[in-house]
This record gives sequence, C-alpha cells and structure tokens, in this order.
Amino acid sequence: MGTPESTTTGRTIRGRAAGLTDQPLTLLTVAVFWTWLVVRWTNDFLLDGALIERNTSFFPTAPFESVASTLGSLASSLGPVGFPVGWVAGFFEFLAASIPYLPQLATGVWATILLTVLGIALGFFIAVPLSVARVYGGSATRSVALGYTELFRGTPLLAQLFVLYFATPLTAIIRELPTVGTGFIPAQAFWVAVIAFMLNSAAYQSEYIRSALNSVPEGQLTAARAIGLSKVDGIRHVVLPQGLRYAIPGWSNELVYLIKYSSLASFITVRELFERTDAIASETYRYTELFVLAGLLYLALVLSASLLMEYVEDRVAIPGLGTTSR
Amino acid sequence: MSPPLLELDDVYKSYGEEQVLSGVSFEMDAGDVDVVIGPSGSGKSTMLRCVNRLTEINGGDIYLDGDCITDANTDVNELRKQVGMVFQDFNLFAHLTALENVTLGLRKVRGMDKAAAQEKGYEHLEQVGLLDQADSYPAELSGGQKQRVGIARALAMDPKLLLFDEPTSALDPELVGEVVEVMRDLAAEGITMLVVSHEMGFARSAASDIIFLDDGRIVEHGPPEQLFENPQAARTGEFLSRLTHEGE
Amino acid sequence: MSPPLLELDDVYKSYGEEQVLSGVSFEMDAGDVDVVIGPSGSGKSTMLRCVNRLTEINGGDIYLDGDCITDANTDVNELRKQVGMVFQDFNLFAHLTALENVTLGLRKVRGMDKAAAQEKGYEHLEQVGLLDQADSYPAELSGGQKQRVGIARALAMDPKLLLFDEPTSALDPELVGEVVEVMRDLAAEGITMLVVSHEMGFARSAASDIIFLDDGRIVEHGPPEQLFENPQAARTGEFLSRLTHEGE
Amino acid sequence: MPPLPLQSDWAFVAGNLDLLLAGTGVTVGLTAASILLGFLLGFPAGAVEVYGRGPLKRAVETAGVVLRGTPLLVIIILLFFGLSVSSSAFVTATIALGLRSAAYQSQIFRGALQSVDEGQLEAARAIGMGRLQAIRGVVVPQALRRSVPGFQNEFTIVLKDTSIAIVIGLGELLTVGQNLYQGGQSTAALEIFLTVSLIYFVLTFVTNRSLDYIDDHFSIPGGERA
Amino acid sequence: FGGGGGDGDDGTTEITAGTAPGFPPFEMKQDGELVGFDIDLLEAVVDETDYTLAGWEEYEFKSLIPALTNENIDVVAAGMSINDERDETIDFTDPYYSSNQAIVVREDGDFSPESLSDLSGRSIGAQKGTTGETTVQDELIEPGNLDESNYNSYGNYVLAVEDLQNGNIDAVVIDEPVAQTFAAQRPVTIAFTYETGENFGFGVREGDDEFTQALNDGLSTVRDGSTYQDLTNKWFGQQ
Ligand SMILES: Nc1ncnc2c1ncn2[C@@H]1O[C@H](COP(=O)(O)OP(=O)(O)OP(=O)(O)O)[C@@H](O)[C@H]1O
Ligand SMILES: Nc1ncnc2c1ncn2[C@@H]1O[C@H](COP(=O)(O)OP(=O)(O)OP(=O)(O)O)[C@@H](O)[C@H]1O
Ligand SMILES: [Mg+2]
Ligand SMILES: [Mg+2]
Repeated sequence: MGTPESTTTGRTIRGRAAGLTDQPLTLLTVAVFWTWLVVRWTNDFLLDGALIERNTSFFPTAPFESVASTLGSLASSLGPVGFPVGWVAGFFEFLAASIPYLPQLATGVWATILLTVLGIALGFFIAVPLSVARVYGGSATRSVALGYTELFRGTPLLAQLFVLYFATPLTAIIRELPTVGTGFIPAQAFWVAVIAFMLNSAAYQSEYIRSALNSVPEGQLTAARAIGLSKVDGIRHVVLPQGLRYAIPGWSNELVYLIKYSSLASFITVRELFERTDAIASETYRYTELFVLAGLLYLALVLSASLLMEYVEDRVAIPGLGTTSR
Repeated sequence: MSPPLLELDDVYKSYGEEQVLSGVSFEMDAGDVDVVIGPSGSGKSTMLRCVNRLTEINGGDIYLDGDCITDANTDVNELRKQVGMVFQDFNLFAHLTALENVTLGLRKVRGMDKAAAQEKGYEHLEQVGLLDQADSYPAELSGGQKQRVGIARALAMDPKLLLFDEPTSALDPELVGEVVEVMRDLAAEGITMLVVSHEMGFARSAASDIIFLDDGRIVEHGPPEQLFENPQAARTGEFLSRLTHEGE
Repeated sequence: MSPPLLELDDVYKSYGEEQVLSGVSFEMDAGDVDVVIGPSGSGKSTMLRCVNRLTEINGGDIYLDGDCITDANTDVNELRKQVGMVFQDFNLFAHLTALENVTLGLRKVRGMDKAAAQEKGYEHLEQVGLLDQADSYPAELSGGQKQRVGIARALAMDPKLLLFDEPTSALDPELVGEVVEVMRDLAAEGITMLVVSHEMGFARSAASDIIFLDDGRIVEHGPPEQLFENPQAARTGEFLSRLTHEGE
Repeated sequence: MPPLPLQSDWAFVAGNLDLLLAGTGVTVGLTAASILLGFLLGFPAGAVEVYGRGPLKRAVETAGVVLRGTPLLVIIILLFFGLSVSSSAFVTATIALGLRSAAYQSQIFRGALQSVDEGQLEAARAIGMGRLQAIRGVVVPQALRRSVPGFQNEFTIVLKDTSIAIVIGLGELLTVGQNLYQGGQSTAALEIFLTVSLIYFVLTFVTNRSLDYIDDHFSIPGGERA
Repeated sequence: FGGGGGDGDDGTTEITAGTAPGFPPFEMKQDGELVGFDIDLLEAVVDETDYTLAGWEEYEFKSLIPALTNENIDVVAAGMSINDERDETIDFTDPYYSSNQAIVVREDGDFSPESLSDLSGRSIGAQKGTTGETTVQDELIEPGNLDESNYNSYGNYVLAVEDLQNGNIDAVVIDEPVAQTFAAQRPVTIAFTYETGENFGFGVREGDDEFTQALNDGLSTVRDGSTYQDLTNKWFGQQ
C-alpha cells in the first residue's frame, strides 16, 4: 500500500505551494501593486478622474527627489564607505524619475491583463477539444489537431498577428461592430490581438493538457465505461476533471508566457504595457528607467499569476491526485 | 425452464496474431458463483472483458438472460448497466469521494437526482461496511477499503451479474480478508458472480463451480470438491499444487 | 567465539512525531536466514533500511561483524557494499539491460574493468537462472525475472548480508515460485539473509528464525516450528491465522 | 474572401531569398548558441533545485523566478545598454537568450529528474554508489530521455525569440524580412511574412522531428514513453 | 569598434556610424546593402575630416540613442530631427536637411483635410519615435483636439500606410520626402503639409565637441561644393 509515498509527495506539494505564499514580502508587493492598480483604474475609467486628474500620479515626486539628493550628498561626503548610501540614493532617484509615468503605465497594464486573460481563457475552450482529439480521436481528427498545433507553434506569433491584422478582413468586420472602440471597450486592433492569442495559446495549452490527459491512468476510463458511461461522458466526467488538475502547473507556465508575449500586440498598435513604455521612452529617451519599471510591473504581474494559480491549485486539490502523476 | 443467466458459446478472441480465447463455452444460472482460475496470460481477464464488451470477440456468441449481447446493434452502455465489474487495481475515480464514486453512475447513467442517488449510495456503502468513509478520497483509503468501494460502485447499478477480476491480488495479505468477507456475504445474498481469483479459501467455500482456463481453453470445469480433490486433467493438478506454494 | 554477523541493540527510530521502531534488539549469525513478519506499518521496511543506513536511527546501535555501523564516521558507501538489498518493487535501473544492472556497481563502485565486471555479471545472472535474458531491458522482463535480476545485482557485490524487502509481494501468484526457489538456493549455499516476507512456505522450510514485529516492537522471535505450532503471544497466533486466510 | 489588401509580389521574395537565407543563418547560429548555454546552465540549475539545499538552492530558485518573470526585451536591453557585458551584439544576445532559456530549461529538467522514481536513486545508493555518482549514473540518463518533449517546446520558443536581438543591432531572419519590405523597392509585406513563417516552420519541424528520432533511438526498449 | 574609435593605420581616428534602415530614401536595405541619402551624405562628410568611417551598425530607431551614449557607435545618421528632448541626452551637428511633415490620406477616400484642425475626431497614425508622432502629440493631443485613443503608433511607417489603406485609420503623419515616395507607389495622396521647421542633424555624444566641430566643418565643405546637390538629386530627384 502506498502510504509512505503518498505522505511524502503530499508534503512536497504543500511545501511547494508554501514557497510563494510563505514569503510575506511577495504577498506585500503583490497587495500594494493591486491596490494601486485598482484605485488608479477606478479613478481613470469609472470616476473619470474624480480623485485626481488622469495622467497625474498619486505620488508627489518632490519628497523622493529631496531624499535622493540628501542621500547623494551624504554618500559623497562619506567617501568610499558611502557606497551603500549612494546605492540607496540611486534607488530614490529612480523612484522619483518613475513616478510621473506610472499613471500611463497603469492603463497599459489594464490592456495587458485583459489581453492575457481573454486570450488564455478563450484559447482554453479550443485547447480542450484539441487535446481530447489528440488523445482519443480517430486518425483524421488526430491529424487535424496535430496540424493545428504544429502550425501555430511553428510560426512566429508576430507573423500570426500580422496576417490577421493586415491581410484578413477581420479589422473591417470588427470595427463595424457596435461599441467597439467606444468608452473603455478597446478598438479593433485589441480584438484582433485577442483572437491571435486565443488561436496561438490554444496550440500550446492543448499540448499541456494532452500530456496531462495521458497521465490519467487508462483504468479510469475503463472503469467509467464499465459502469455504463459512454466514451464522451467518461472523458467528460472522469478523465478531464483529473487531467485538468494535472495540467495546472504546465498551464501556469503558459499563463506566464502569455503575459509577456502580450507585448507583441504593440506591433499592431495595441496600447498595452510594452507599447506604453516604448512610447514614453521614445519621447523622453529614459529607456533604462522605463524598461526597468516595465520589467518590475511585468514581474508583479507574473508573481500575481503564480500566486493565483497556486491558490487555484490548492482549492481544487484532491488528496492523492496530481501528486503522483508519474 | 428459464434460460441460463450467462452463456458463452464457443467464444474466440485474438489480439492480432495472438489467439487468446479458443472456443470457450460455459453457462451460469442466476445465483451461481463461478470462480475462474488459470496461469497468467491464459485469458482470464480477457474472458471477463468480453462479457461486458470492454473488448469485442472474434467468434461465437454470448447470451445474457437469453439475449445475445454480442450483435453489432446491442447498446453497450445498456449492457454494462446490467453487468457490473470490479477491477484488480480498483480503478476508483481518483477525483471523487467514495460516495461520489458510487453515485456517479446513478446520476449520469441512470439519470437519478442527487438526493436519491446519495441515498442509494449510502445504502451500498453500508452493505460493504464503509459508511464511515463516504467522504474520503481514494488516496485516503486502504487497499481493502478501496476495493470495497469498487464493489459498492458496481452493486449500485443493480447488475444482474457481477464480474470480479482478481479483486484481492493487489492487496496486502492482511487486507485480503476484508474483501473476501464482503464477497462471501454477496454470495450468501444470492448475487450472481463470475470471479477470477486465486483465493482458494473463497473458492472452496463459496464457489458453485470452478473453471480452470489454460492457454485460452477451458481445461476443467466443475464443483470445487471435484477440482480440488479429484482433478480430471493432469494440468489442473499441476497448477493447483503450484498455486499453494507449500508443495515447493 | 566470533561476534554475531548482525546485531541490533535497542534500536529506536521515529519519523517526526511517529515512533516507528521502539527498542528493537536481535542477533543473527553468519549463514542464518531470518524472516521478519508483521502487519502493515509495523516497521519491517524501516528496520531493514536502518541496517544499510538508507535511513538513520534515533537511538541504539547496529553492529555488522562486530563493527558499529551507526557512528557518524562510518563510510555508508563502504557499508552498503557489504549489505545487499533486494526491493519489493525491484527498482531495476530502467535504462540499463539486465547485465548492465548487475555490472554497474562492479564498475562504478568496485572499479572493475568492463571485461571482468561482465564476466562476474554473467556468473551471477547464471546463478539466478537468467543467462538468456542478459541483454533484455527491465521493461522486457516478467516480474519474477525482474526480481531475479534484482537479486543478482545485490549478489554481485559479494555482500556479507542480503536484505530482502517483501521480494515476492509484487509478483503474480505463479511467479512467486521462481523467486522463492532462488532464495531457497541461496539459503542452501549458506548466504546470510534477513527477509521481510509473508511467504509461509519459504519461512517454514528455509528460515532459521522468525521475527514477529508489531507496532515497532519484536513481539516474538524463534524458530519457525515454535512460532507456527506454538506461538507464545496471543497477538502472534491471531496474526498468523489471519495470514493464511483459510481460517475465515 | 475580399482581395488581399497587399500586392502580390512573390518574384520580389524569390529574388531576395539569398538574403533571407543569410538571416536564417544568424537565427540558427543564435538559437544553437543560446540553447547550448541554456542547457549548460539550466541542467545543473534543475539538479540543484531537486537535490540541492540551503542558500545555493534558494539563490538558484530566486534567479529562476526573476529571469522567467522578466520580459526578454528588458533582459537584453539591460545587458547591452545597462551592464554592457560585451560589445558584441551576438555575444550579448546569446547571453540574454541563454540565461532566460536556462531558467526555463531548469524547470524542464527539474520535472524530469523528479519524475524518475525515487526507488532508482535508492537502489543505486543501496549498492554503494555515492549520491552524486548515483544521480549522474542512474537518474540523469533516465531524466534526459524524459525531458525531450519539454526541450522541443523550449527550442521552438528560443528560435522565434531570436528576433528580439534587433534591438541591440543584431539582425536575423525576421529583421531581414522586415528590411525587405521597408526598403522602398517593394511593399510585399504579406509575402515576406508568409515566407519568413514558412522558414521558421521548416526549422521547427525539422528540428523537432530530428529530436524525436534521437529520442526513439535512445529510448529504452519496451519502456513506457514519457 | 566603439569607444570613440581607435587609431586607424594612417594615424586617423576610426569612427562607427549607426542607422536604422527602413526609412527611404534616407536609409534602407536594397539587395542586402545599406543605401540612402544619409549613408552617402555622412560618408561624404567624414571624407572631409581627419576621421575614417570604419563601418555602419544597424539598430532599431529607438535603440540608436542608447547605442550612442553606450559608445557602441559614435555618430547617428538616421533622419533624426533635432529637438529639445533629444538634445538633453545627445548633441547634434548643424542641420543637414529640413523636413516638413506631410499628412497622407487615402487617394479614393472622401476625407481631404486641409489643416491640422480638420484631423480632430479622426484616427491618425504615425511612426513611433518620429517627428510625425511628436507633431500629433504636441499639436493635436496636448491641446485636446484629438483623443489619445484615436492615435495609433506603428513600429514602421510602412505598417501605418498599410493600415491607412485598410481603413483602420484616416490619415498618417510622416516626413515629406517619405510621403512623396509613398504617394508615387501607393493609392495614397498628400492632403497637405505642415511646416514644422524640423531639421535633421547627425547625432553625436554629448561633450564630444572636437568631433562635432569636425563634422560641422565637413558638412559645410560638402554643402559648399556640388556634392550635396548631387546627392539630393540622386535620392529625392525622381519625384
Ligand atoms: N489489449 C491487448 N492487446 C494485445 N494483447 C493483449 C491485450 N490484452 C491482453 N493481451 C494478451 O492476451 C493474453 C491473455 O491476457 P489476459 O490479460 O486475459 O490474461 P490473464 O489470464 O488475465 O493473465 P493474468 O493472470 O496475468 O492477469 C496475454 O498473452 C496478453 O498478452
Ligand atoms: N519516509 C517516511 N516518512 C514518514 N513516515 C514514514 C516514512 N517511511 C515510513 N513511515 C511510517 O513508518 C511506519 C512504518 O513503516 P514501514 O514501511 O516500515 O512499515 P512496514 O512494516 O514495512 O509496512 P508494509 O508491510 O506496509 O510495507 C508507517 O506508519 C509509515 O507510515
Ligand atoms: Mg488478468
Ligand atoms: Mg514495507
């Protein structure tokens, strides 16, 4: 009987989950990040700048600048031992320089999140049938699914965006739809990007789900069939609920990838985080500060995603499942 | 006279080149408990899987309650409701609790509502002595408990016939007893069972007939006393002596 | 008089809160075959693992051939060359052939050259009757054959003592015979073995002593005749009757 | 389907195929160098995550989280313009792509190492092999075989990400393609994108099938496939 | 290369130039060769100085300034207009070309604006980091004549014109010579030009005064002779 194994693996899983959640610093960072975002969005989108004018930062730059200069002069007066103080001064300088750009970046973050979430969620609905077709389909459905996957994984996402945006009538169709491009419903380019991410991430997601389905022991479907469930019902009620749980780690990776690849949407003028950063940088030439800042925002998004997936994994965890996948 | 509950008539089955069953014929009446024994690879599991059509046969016919179940137009899902199966390695649905394992078929196959299915589920868990474990997940159960959930799951569909494929061989020696006891109770309740098993204690005390399968053929078939005390075929005696290890 | 080959002296072992071994003491002489029995979770595997230090003990001492092997400065790799282990689920190196499984230790641990290691490897495969399967990979072997490779792999290191952890319980009833026969041959050759097993046939015919472990304590320890025919402790009798199933 | 808004100009693409192939050469070189660097760093990092402990393990894990969480563009710009690790764009791009890939490869190998049954390591220790020796001789050979599918994914991603190197002045396939339609001689953007996609596709397909072939060749007879 | 250059064989100092192809007729790739007005002009100018041009490096337009300050290159010749923001980070030579912005619309469209104010409420495109973008920002968005969401910024003007043809935007703001090339090749037309008084200059590192002076001297020599006129005819002459 597997008692010793299951206790140890159970412990590893919990240990891993504790990895991020146990770090108060991470939790704090993520909490501050989201509080700022939500207040910012509420002010800019919903209250129409009622709290503070749009594009004006919540935080004054002056205190940071003065701290930076005070520390800077302190550092130089200390001579060689002032090195750490100088470093802190540099940090405050960085903060002061970054503050004016935060509001614009926050709107970019909104588009990035929306793109990622819609892309991965819609892609999921294509990925599940694709992976089921790969594992359980006949040879025809299998090769169609394989062809789809190879096509979308084998060609650059940039090229997919280009073809969808410039070489298909998609934009013409979408821009005629009611409400597109009005209020905070983004314009056609955004929706083309969502479609591209959906199609592309469906290919990657289907691979993760496929290998998870493969790791569900064959006996599970046999047992389902043996109590009279049809093949489709057996897959739906028995194989998928287990397989999707196994797929969570791989699926989390895909989410992280998509957060970062959403920056490619700037190529077709979508004003997401990267596009905003790039636009401000090409105006102000503060490339290093802005890209570091954008990097930090992406990192905060990635950390949030990891925390969220950890939480999901924990919520849907079932004793003994997903812990002994191989 | 009513027809036999189960009849295999000259059943042939091969996987590719390999002939696994070669003309297997036997009958069982309602209430019978037949135990199938035989060396590894002799086709025991395959024979069971043919009966609920988890695999298709290549020749011959199988009748359940007088109806031929091996035509192309038999509804296999309908058939499987009538023929329950208990697996060697349990195959409990790993993402469902013991109760949910038992009720899944009731709800999705029988279309019962949740309350009714649960009531029936509890009943069958009680029958196998597992009421306390209703909310445990498979990974939280011991082997013997898992197998008893497997039995409850099959029983819940009210099958005419229960198939058991080596239900105790994945269990620790000490846990075998639990499961054998439940099977013995079922036999006493008159449930028809076809059991692949090398548990000689159970075979001796509960079997109506023993079927000895070797290389896809029935070598000997008869009541336990006859097979154990006075085997007709030399191969049967040889196999039985090997099985009990004491002879070595 | 020479010291006992293996001596456990008041060994304690716990995993966190859980006390697994509570004051286990016994001795074995060279050439002895001791069989350990006991219910699941009683600490049998843990006891074996303490002997070759796959796990560390919390109290007491273990002596091999008079040397205390549980000091901090014992070279565990050196110790493990002298104490071979055969696992319940074989643990053959999946990427190596039967021969390579046997020679890996000879080459990497003993530092033998390839030709010499192979010669010795073939010798031990022959000893377990597997010369024909030398080039097969584990996945191509039956359970009984896998276990025999496992035994050859352990024998090849010329250990003073061989540990077996339920070497037959992952095997089909018919395959058990093969492995039991090899073990019986080893016993006849005078190899010292400490065996966790519930194969009563083997225990009766080959064991010098039976050790009955329950809840981390040795409840009874004596020659097989005594334990089987005339157990001193009530718990022993109860356990033995449960083990043979016939009683139920 | 309405007429394509772009003029068809396949002849222009054909005439510039040699340039595209030269760009492909840069792509292939950069991918190979980066994947190799990623492997050399990522494999030990994966092993440290599984078998290591203490500060080393924490350091490797943290570096991994940071590298995986930061967009490649940011890494590459910081390495070139910020830290100036090398004045060669090729070297810098290789380091950036290689470091990032190492962070991902470490996860692939971590998973593969963990998927090798614990009993394998235990059995190796039981015949007296040292811990390192057992990991190297028994666990690693099995884990490497199991990491092929993940490695294929990673290769595909690195291959396509090489195009980011243009921000530090290293032009590969995609840049060459963009230069073609931005060169004022033709506006055959769609044709160029389709051709570039086809080249990427062929590279991915050929490499992945070759890896499959190698995998088959080294697969353990009768063993289940990962 | 880089690092202000080493000494050449003949005792002169070597410099490396940087550009961002894809901006015809100023700089572009033809048959794999870097060509264009800026390329010829800078080479002519450097010939007049004591420096020698070791070679060209190609970057994205927006990486040019970081590459310059980071000493990967010593001079930028990329149709870069002189403006205050850039001047804070780098220095410029004297102007070598004045460019006005052209407002390009669809040839067959019914939209024919005559001044910047006609653009308000429409969607407008420009190439990221160019004077066209600055014009849109400063003249339309800042005064509140254009909502920011109606401005699309493209990595390259070819894509902007492509999107103009697709109907996703109504006008593109680009440098006049570039617009002329387009009007000749595509079904687009110049609606009007906007006088920015923009000047292109070569970018050099802040404080590299000796080098800047040398380039300025070279530039005036080239302008005084016939070379400058020849190059203008060669690259802008077709229209
Ligand atoms: N799906 C299959 N494909 C091909 N051959 C199969 C398949 N299933 C079983 N076989 C072969 O059919 C033969 C009979 O197998 P079966 O499982 O029925 O034997 P068994 O009597 O149940 O043996 P055991 O006691 O080992 O369970 C074996 O030789 C086996 O290899
Ligand atoms: N690595 C471990 N960590 C924590 N507890 C453990 C570990 N290994 C074993 N145990 C616990 O120690 C006790 C004894 O386990 P052990 O495996 O020695 O029993 P056993 O007698 O071999 O049982 P079985 O017959 O089931 O193999 C059990 O309660 C088990 O849960
Ligand atoms: Mg079977
Ligand atoms: Mg054990």
